[in-house]
Amino acid sequence: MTFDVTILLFGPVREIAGVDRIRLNVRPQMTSAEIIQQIVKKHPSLKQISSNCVLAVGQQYRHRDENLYLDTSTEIALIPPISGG
Amino acid sequence: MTFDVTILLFGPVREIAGVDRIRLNVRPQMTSAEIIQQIVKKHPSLKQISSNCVLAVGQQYRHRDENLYLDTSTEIALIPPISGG
Amino acid sequence: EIVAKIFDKLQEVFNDFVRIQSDPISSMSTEKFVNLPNCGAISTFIGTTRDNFNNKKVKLLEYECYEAMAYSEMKNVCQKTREKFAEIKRIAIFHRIGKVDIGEASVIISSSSPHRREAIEATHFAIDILKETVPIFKKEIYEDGTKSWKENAE
Amino acid sequence: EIVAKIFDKLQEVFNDFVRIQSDPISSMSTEKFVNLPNCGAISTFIGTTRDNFNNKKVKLLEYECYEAMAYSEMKNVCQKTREKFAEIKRIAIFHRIGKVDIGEASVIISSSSPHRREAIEATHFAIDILKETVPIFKKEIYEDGTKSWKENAE
Repeated sequence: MTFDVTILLFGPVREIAGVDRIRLNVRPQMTSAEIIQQIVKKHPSLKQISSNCVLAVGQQYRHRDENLYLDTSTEIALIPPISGG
Repeated sequence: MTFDVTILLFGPVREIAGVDRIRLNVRPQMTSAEIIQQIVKKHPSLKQISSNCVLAVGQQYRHRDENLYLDTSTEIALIPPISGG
Repeated sequence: EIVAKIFDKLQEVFNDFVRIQSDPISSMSTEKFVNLPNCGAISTFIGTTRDNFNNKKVKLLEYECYEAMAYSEMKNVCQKTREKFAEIKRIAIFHRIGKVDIGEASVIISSSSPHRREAIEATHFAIDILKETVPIFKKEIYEDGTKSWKENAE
Repeated sequence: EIVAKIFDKLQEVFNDFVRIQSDPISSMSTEKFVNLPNCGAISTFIGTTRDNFNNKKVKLLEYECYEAMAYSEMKNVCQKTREKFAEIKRIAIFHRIGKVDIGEASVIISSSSPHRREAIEATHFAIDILKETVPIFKKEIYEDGTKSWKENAE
């Protein structure tokens, strides 16, 4: 079973992709690393920056090897290096 | 040879003495400790607080055993514990 | 246990003030919020836009953020600061987004405590944690027309 | 040698701002003075009047000072701070004298530098040195009518 989720993009990731959100087909259980891989597959321009990015799911940072339990309403964001302050 | 100088008093020292300056007869060369002793002799009410005081001569803090060279215009102050900030 | 949790929640609700806005931010607001009669010390940090980076002239900065998560991470900054500095009474964190001109404030943090050491160290700690955790993204726009997304040093 | 001395003097004249006044003091003034285009960080410390001391209710504070020497020692605070934190661009130290009500500021110090650590540590250092060296005297007046001259802890 697969379904679509929305991935939010910010800062340089948004600029490189040229959009501020993308739709991605996912399985209900995936690791953070797998999702980032899927994103890069769909948007190859994000390949280089993706190694410096981290995934936020439900507005929480997730480790690369963390198992994520997703549904269609899960809020996911690809977070580039932060530079607030 | 002796002459009179003015000693400025502040805070609790001023309150205890009841005046904000006193005149003191001094020699041209004295230590800081000797001057404090003279002040206490003239104003015995300052005896207790004087051990927590320090002398400023020419607007500079002076060690108790420092030799001071005075003239009639030398600015001297008996400084109680400070509490700025 | 439950009472402690309720207390922590109230603490957050009433004593932490976090804000993200595109209008200018001012330390008057953060300091007014943290100032309490039982506090003797307020420490404020202001991050301002510098006119240079590696000898390049900076014209202006542009900030964007993942707003919902940035708010939640700013609240986490307050909570972590309280955990480390128990004496802290109030914390205010304001971050500006959008265009920020040279010399203008992009972030302001104020904290208050009965004594000075805690307030100073807490504000220092809070700005360090904010720079490590809050999803805000800064682009420097240089006089020569080039641009660069920044990355906070570890 | 002479050039260095002249430079130090100019530094003092233009980049250190010390002030003692009986009117209220505000961080707007200190921060406006220290804010420079080549600085990315401003750190401010505000000492305010607390409403209690050892469980006694404080009604107000009264400050007096040895004004000429207090000015000279406040300038020394700036100089010592610069010696320890070479990155610091500007320092402002305002101290209020006379009656200061609960919650009002008695002292405000701001410093600025290109990066945050130096500004924060310099302001911390400056308030510590001020409390050790500047001849200012504080009397706490309690709700019960008693009074007490204070002494800064070592």
